[in-house]
Amino acid sequence: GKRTVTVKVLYFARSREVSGRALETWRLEEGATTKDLEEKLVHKYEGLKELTGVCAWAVNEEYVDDSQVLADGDEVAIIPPISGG
Amino acid sequence: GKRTVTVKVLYFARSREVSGRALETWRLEEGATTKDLEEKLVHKYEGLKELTGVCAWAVNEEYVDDSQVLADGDEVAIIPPISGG
Amino acid sequence: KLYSASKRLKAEEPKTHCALVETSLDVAGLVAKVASPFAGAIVTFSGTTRNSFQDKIVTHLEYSAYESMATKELHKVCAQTRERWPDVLHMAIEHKIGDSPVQDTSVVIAVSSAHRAAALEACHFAIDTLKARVPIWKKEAYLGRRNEAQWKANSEFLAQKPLP
Amino acid sequence: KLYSASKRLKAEEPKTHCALVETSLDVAGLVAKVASPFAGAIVTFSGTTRNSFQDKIVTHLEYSAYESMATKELHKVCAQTRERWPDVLHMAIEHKIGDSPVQDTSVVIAVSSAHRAAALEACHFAIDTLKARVPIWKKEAYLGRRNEAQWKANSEFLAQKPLP
Repeated sequence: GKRTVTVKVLYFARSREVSGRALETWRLEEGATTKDLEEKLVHKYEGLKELTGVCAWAVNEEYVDDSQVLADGDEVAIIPPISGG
Repeated sequence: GKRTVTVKVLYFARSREVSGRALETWRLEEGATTKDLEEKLVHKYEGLKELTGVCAWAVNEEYVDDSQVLADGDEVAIIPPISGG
Repeated sequence: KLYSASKRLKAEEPKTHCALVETSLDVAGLVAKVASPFAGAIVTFSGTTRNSFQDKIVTHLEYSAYESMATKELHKVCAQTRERWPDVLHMAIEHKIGDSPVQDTSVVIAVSSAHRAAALEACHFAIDTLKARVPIWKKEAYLGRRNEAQWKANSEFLAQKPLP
Repeated sequence: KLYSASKRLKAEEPKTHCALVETSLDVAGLVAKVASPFAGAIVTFSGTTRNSFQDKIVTHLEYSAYESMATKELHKVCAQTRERWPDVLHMAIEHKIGDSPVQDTSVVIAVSSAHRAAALEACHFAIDTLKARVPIWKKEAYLGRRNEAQWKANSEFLAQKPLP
């Protein structure tokens, strides 16, 4: 079978409300990007659709763009529009 | 004789050090300007020469230019370069 | 006997303090953190909770954060600021997490420098940059409209996604 | 039951506080004076005494003023600032008179506004304008050079004499 990677996905603010959880483990095909993960998330949590295109992504506490390839053990966070300050 | 006006002259900072006083009454010819007063002051207190051209003038607590005609009872202040803040 | 400053006064190491806190923020405390005998200017920015948004009466804000990353990003804000204003001496930023009622302070930035231009400009840049990239969220709650509480979004973030 | 902000929240009258004081300045006190449920931003500028000038070690500054005029001019600084930034809500300025040792605060300006740009820019303008026109003087005293104490001069004043 295809190789897989396991990542920890963190939900905050609006994405936490929609998903109903703070944290979830996802198994993805090797080579999967944040973009691929987003598709899966939206499929599972339809409400996340509203964040498509407006949210940012962080991997291991650093911003990445949505073509970032995810590695086994990564901590991936969906970052809805921020509003600190 | 010519008419005169009497003004109160205030000295601050460097001009107070040079004149050795905070306050002085001067009698001037009617029509005298701050420029005319400056000439008299420099004549009396030679050390004030260093402030010529760099000081400003205030009459009754408002900045004026040096062609301001002084009126009887005016409070005139020589304002050496300021350094607040 | 004369005293030469260049021989006797060693420059201070720049200090940076960044924290997320659940208690009330203290402007004077942050000013104290950036004060220095080498500083001629200290500038602070405080963000405070306003009582209204458009036609609604605000009761409070609820702040939450991706805490570990937000703390790192606050340090990046300071690093980016220092890159542009090398004359900045000390910097301190604290952001509140949790509830912030009207008139409460949700963020304080304090910056010191020898001469004032650096501290003034750096403080302005720091709050703009914080708003663009530090992963903190606020939900605004309105009087009599409990179900309409709203996630806010900073225009600085929407205008350009943060870079690594 | 809905609550409409436009009906229930009366805007506050802008407040201006200006004073010369002989005691220590208190940033937190000035922040409190400009705080408001209508404000989203409070910016402060503090001028503090540096420990050196060129190659000399500074022990303290001695501030004096044309007090009655200086107080009026502080109010003019606020009026000019408000003219350029009508969105400024409250303003407070205090300047110390007397001795100011190293690291002491000689001036504090605090400005509040609904949105941050006005307070940030207004605070910057206010200190620049204060330095250009408020009749306050400082004499700088140096360690081991008692006879060399020096009257300072703000470049903002020298560049252009104040207008009425």
